Amino acid sequence: MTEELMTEVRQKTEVVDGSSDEHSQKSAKIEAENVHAYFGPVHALQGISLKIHANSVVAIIGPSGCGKSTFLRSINRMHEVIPGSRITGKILLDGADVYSMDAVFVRRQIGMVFQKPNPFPTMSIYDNVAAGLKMNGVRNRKTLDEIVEQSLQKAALWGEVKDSLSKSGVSLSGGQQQRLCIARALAVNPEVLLMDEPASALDPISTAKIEELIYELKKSYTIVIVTHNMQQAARVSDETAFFYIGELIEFDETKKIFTAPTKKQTEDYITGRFG
Amino acid sequence: MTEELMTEVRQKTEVVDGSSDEHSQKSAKIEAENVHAYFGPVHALQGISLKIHANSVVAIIGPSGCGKSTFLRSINRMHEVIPGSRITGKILLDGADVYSMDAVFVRRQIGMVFQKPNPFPTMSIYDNVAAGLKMNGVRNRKTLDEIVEQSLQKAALWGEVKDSLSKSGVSLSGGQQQRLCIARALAVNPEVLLMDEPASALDPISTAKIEELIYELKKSYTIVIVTHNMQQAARVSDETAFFYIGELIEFDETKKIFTAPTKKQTEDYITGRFG
Amino acid sequence: MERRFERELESLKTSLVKMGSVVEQNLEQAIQALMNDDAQLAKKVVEGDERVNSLEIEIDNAIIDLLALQQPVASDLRLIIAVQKINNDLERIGDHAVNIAESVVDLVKTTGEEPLMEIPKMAEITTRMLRHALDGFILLDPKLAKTVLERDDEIDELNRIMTRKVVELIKSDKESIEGGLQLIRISRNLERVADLATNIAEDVIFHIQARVVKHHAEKRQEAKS
Amino acid sequence: MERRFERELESLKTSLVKMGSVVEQNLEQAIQALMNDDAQLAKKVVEGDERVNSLEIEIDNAIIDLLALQQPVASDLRLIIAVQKINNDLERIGDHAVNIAESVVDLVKTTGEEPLMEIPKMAEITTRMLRHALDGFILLDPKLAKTVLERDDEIDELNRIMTRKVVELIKSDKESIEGGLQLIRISRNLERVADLATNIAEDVIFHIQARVVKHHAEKRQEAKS
Amino acid sequence: MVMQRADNSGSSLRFYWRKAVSVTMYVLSGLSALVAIIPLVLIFYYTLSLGLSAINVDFFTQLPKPVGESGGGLANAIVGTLVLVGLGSCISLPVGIMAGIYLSEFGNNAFGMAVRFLTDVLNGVPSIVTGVVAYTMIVIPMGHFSAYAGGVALAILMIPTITRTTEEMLKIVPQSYREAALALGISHWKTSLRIVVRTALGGVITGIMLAVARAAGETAPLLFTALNNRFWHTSLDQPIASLTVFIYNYGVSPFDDWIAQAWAGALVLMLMILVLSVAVRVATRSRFEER
Amino acid sequence: MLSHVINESQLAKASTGGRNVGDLVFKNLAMFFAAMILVLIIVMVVEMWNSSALSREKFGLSFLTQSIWDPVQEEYGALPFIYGTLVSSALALIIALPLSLGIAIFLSEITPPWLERPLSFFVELLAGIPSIVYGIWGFFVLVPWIRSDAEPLLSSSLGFIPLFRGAPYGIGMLAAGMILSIMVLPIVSSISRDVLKAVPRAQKEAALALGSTRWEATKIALSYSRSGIIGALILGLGRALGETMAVTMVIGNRPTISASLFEPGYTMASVLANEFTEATTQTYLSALIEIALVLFVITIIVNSFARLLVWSVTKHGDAASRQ
Ligand SMILES: Nc1ncnc2c1ncn2[C@@H]1O[C@H](COP(=O)(O)OP(=O)(O)OP(=O)(O)O)[C@@H](O)[C@H]1O
Ligand SMILES: Nc1ncnc2c1ncn2[C@@H]1O[C@H](COP(=O)(O)OP(=O)(O)OP(=O)(O)O)[C@@H](O)[C@H]1O
Ligand SMILES: [Mg+2]
Ligand SMILES: [Mg+2]
Ligand SMILES: O=P([O-])([O-])[O-]
Repeated sequence: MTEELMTEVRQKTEVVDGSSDEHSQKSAKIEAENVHAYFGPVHALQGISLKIHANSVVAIIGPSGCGKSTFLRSINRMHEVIPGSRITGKILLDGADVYSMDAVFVRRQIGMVFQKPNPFPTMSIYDNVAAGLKMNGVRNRKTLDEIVEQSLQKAALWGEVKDSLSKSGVSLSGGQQQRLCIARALAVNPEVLLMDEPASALDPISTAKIEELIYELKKSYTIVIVTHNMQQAARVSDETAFFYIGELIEFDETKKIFTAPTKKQTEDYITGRFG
Repeated sequence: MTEELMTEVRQKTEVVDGSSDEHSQKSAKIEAENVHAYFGPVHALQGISLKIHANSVVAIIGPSGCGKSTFLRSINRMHEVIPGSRITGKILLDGADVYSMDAVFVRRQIGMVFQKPNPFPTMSIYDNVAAGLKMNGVRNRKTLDEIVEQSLQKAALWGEVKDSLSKSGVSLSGGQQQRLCIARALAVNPEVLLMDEPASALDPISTAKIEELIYELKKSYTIVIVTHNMQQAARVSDETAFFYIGELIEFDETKKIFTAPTKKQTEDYITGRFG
Repeated sequence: MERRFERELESLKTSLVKMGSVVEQNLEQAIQALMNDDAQLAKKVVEGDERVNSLEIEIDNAIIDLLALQQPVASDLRLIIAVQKINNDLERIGDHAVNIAESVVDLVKTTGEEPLMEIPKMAEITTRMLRHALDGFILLDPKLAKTVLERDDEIDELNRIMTRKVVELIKSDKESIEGGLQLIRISRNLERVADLATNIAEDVIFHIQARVVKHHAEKRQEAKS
Repeated sequence: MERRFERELESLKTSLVKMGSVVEQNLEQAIQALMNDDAQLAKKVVEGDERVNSLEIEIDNAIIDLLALQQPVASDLRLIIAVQKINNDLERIGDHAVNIAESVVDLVKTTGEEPLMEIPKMAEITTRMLRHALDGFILLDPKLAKTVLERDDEIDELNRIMTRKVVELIKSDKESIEGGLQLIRISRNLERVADLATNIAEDVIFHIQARVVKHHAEKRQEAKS
Repeated sequence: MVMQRADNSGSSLRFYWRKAVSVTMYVLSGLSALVAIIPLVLIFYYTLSLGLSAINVDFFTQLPKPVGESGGGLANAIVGTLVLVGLGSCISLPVGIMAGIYLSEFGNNAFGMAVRFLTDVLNGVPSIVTGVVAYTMIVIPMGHFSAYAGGVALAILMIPTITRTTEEMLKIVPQSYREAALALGISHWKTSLRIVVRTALGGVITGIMLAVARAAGETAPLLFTALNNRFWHTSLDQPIASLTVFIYNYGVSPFDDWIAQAWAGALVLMLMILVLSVAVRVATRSRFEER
Repeated sequence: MLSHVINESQLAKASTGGRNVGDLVFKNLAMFFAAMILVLIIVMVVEMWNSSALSREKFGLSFLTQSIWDPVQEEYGALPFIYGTLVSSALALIIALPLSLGIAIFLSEITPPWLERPLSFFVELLAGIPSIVYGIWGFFVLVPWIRSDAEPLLSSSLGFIPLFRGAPYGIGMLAAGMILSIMVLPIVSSISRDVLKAVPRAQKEAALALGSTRWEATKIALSYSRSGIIGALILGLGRALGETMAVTMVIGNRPTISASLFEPGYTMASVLANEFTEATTQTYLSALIEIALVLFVITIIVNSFARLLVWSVTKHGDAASRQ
């Protein structure tokens, strides 16, 4: 784009590539420093460093198996849940290394939404949203009521379910279920929201709703979204990271990535000239 | 578009809407006449009439549950496989009503590819492709070899699997499996190919391959594809049908639908202003 | 919940309307400078073109971003294409306004006090055409846009008359040659502005009705078929 | 397996190259007609514009279809945008060729036998600029395109010289007024063609290097920062 | 074209043959269903028709009468069966469920594999062998038959069923629920118990019911552990009566009324198992299960 | 605002206080119970090994090859029991397999939904009938029928085969095989039905869409679910091998090996049931416990073999279940 734009971009985002180890002194909500992740012998992430700023939406794109999900899961320490997994490097949340905190604490700060909507099937809509709070000892009914309503409202679902809070979560449509899962994640009051292909199981109308929701949520949360759908990355994100075989190839303002990417591999991938 | 284009469109496709019962005398590969389909009490298709010309790709789009799959499955009589289903109206294949032929025979003429790749897991790649022929009593090894190779070649898979024909079909990647399923359908030499969201379970690279394949196959087959992905419909099809709650709202050249649809509902749907 | 894309489209339209009003203003000021022999104002117009150019780039970039990030189709796509073309045409109108303003500066420099002949009339019609074309865009009113198409011939005719009169003038008074050439230039520029206003009107109609009316495409296509 | 979209892009490029060569030919023929006082050839050029207009619409439609159906991004999108702009510019060059041809017809009609002064030189530079701009597109050669940008000032200067000379001429010979006006007109048209060739070169650079060089955007941005 | 040839070879004769095979095979499967169902219906029929006649109030309230006297009932055997199964459940439920949780949630290692394999082996061990084991482990050291020995024998039978069904049911719970819970900042053990086990509860209970039903119907392991008792038991370390042993003893006896009581016992046993499984299933059905 | 509903300190407490200890305790507790199963089996083997010492020392391997079982002479050979166990179980499977598959196909592919549910319920009910009930039913109903109808019919039509020769006793190997087959039928057929129903619709539809007949589509489904069906069969075999009471009541309980299925036989489980409480001498008891040990070992062998079999057919099947 224009030089003006490019200057802006340079000021706003540090274009950090995998190998560099310099970092600007600017604070970031999440900062990955030379993250390597393994599944037994599989070296799934090979030194990822990037910075994610508060209240921005970062999209992670890349071909299947390039490590998008692994990176996402290394942020809230869900990677270590998988047997045989290992991770090195640093992930900083507001400057503090998540790997030196308690994992449960980290996951309360960094919520997660999965590919397939997965409301707890034995719980009502209300209980699904309240689950995280209840299991951490919040019992006060009034407090719960308030948080449940607020979370559902933020997830743009309140209007649709407010009269059927005691119905099962799985009685909702796919798109509603996914918003329920978002509400569930919001209820424990995280600061960051990780989403692993949150709309890939949904029809276009529900997908549009989720995308719009992401745009709304960005006002209060920092969002990292993995998506297979390049158009989706283009539509929802402020910045886009392109991963390829465990490495971060390019990370830049989304506009830049989709109009004039710097790396040939990025260009080839987004224009469909890949593989 | 230009008037020129519009005139062309008018000449090439009959814009038939659900309620009209006039049909031009031009021959069509497949012709639906006032098709109604039911699942028990559910009236899933409410009088669909349209014509599909030979060697064209027709995309069917529409919101979830609008009857896209049902229409597709009524063409090769797979609708009746579902218990409690019922259908009225006519589906003509080359002018002959498929519902007055034997279903097994019809399905040989009209192949089908499903949403999730479903190779037979107990069979090798070779046997998967040969399955339809073997059932029909083709035993001659040489004939089988030839057809298997041809079909795999048409499905743009031969190069990737020719050295591992005896490996299991499910050992392939998702995208390869889907092309294997296409090869399997082609092996029995159908004239029409129905595809129900054939790429929705695949990553973008495999999806691009399938789309390209559809474009190639159109030279020898008539293809009807259901897709949730509007961009996909735009990319692959010659004509597009928009379904809504069991009715055909608009059916026209794809270019027309995506640049200047006639009906407000179509416009709203493809521009994402729906629901 | 209004969609983000729709908001972005709205803001694109707003930018174009702004661009339109800036260009319109520049044109009007150029004409006013001409009427009042106001070199000061004319210079202001010339300098104001910077603004028009940067607005054009801004809108162009916004369009590329929308195309790259939002995959518009149907009426959305037509709107964006129309905005792109109108944007381009407005920038050219801006250039013509600058040309007129430059002529004004030259005219003021030359001693002669030539009559403006048909120019006031042309200026009036042209500015009205531009305003109608832009209003057609804002109000999505194809009828308004169509009125623009009808007046183009009138301007062409006035331009021809102008040229003839200036030739007469120069023949009768050799000294008026510089001034006469400037008048012809101004007249030609106004004629071009009218053409561009016509283009804008055509793009508005394309956006609204999904028909290409440019180069009288319709008539030509009909003739062919 | 080459992708369908890539084939379509290729064919779009081919159409544009064709459009370019038709326009180039029209321009050259107009100039040739001027040199040889060939009213016949000039008329041919005027009629040939029909072809240019319909090619322009064709390419424009192809672009809208590509945008609507293929959701291009990055270099693909830049290519399409560049093609769209170049297409537009080529059509305008075509119009200027027509203008020149019309002037030729008028010149032939007028009795006088004016000297062409700087026009042959201008014509030569302008056609070379156009050819380089188009070659820059075909060969994806930004250097070639940049050479075009450099020559624009030269043409502007020649145009100024022309105007001055014609004014002198008319002052010395009142009867040469019609012919002189036509000469000015031709010169102005050539100057516009050079501007448009410059635009094309800018679009080529945009396509290749993803930078907007229009309105000397780079320099301006630098000055600002 | 090759394709053409292939098509022609699918002649109409071949086509009708395929249709005929299809119909024939389906008829055969229907017939086999019929053939298999006959003895099963007969069993029900006999149990009902022969057992019903011996069922009366006495049957449920009286002790068995000595040889030669008619009447009496199997009250002590009914209670005995409940006691034995209860004892077996008390031992097998905690072991089986916790072991099942271990195998499903943590058992992805060599130890887990070993436990899994041996649990399968234990599942296949004939019930008579568990009787033998309980005999050598408990009866011999204690010096006499006892309800405890019977309970242990039944528990050994129940453990593998409970363990493996618990494991399988927990494994069916999609990984995504565990991850969803963990990602909400819920600790591992709460996730296991309150999300995973809760979600699979229906299946786990079905497994328990299968085990209970099987234990209630077992005879062989009781023959030389709990033995039998014609009287009300006084303590759990004494021999105790059970329905199945009574049925065995009475069923092969030469006395008609004993035989009738055996059938009646069989009927009662079957009904108990039936009622138990239906009741538990209804009681534990998640209010959301019907979808 | 909500943000302080769960304040940091509360969180930290909930996490560091609750999690580490809770998770650790929970995991170790679960492991302890899992280990109990391991211990249980080891204890079982050790107990049986020790208690059978007398017999093992006295007879050695000949215990497995000797056919004489004479408590009076203190001569113990287990061969007739091993033979009886294996033959009766094999017979049961041979009869039950086709019938079970037939039922499973009938239930999963043919029956309309309204009929399928009650039929399935019925079959499941049968799986819950105590074996002793089968025993008395076999004794009172099946055996008389075999004596009066089945055996005469078989010997007159298939008498040229040694298997079907001899006097119609009713009681005997054939009765044992038949009652066992009836008993394993519900297990095998209900599991087979479940695995058939679990075959993805897409598999059957893929076949149908290729132009297969309904039976051909069913064959695809059968092939898809073969590992599950083998699993069901193994479960059935397990039940047949260890089945005690019903067999005891109909097999005749005579330790002989004869070619004819009409002759009485004896199984390992039956001899334990019949003679354990009567074992008067240490050697007698020890020999019986050694039979239990042998039965246990056979169980292990069958289980391992079954695993191998399932594993070998699911080399693709595993991939299939992943797809
Ligand atoms: N549980 C696992 N065990 C072993 N390897 C794994 C596991 N999960 C992922 N991998 C490997 O790690 C690499 C990265 O996987 P990851 O799931 O992060 O990819 P992805 O980019 O999210 O792909 P997709 O788009 O298919 O979700 C891949 O090569 C994959 O094979
Ligand atoms: N097996 C079934 N039994 C009852 N109703 C059904 C069944 N299958 C589909 N329907 C109903 O028929 C209607 C059309 O379904 P269909 O599957 O054709 O929709 P679709 O357009 O393909 O939707 P999707 O995009 O979700 O695949 C829906 O309302 C659906 O609920
Ligand atoms: Mg992933
Ligand atoms: Mg569908
Ligand atoms: O071994 P049984 O099932 O007959 O007790």
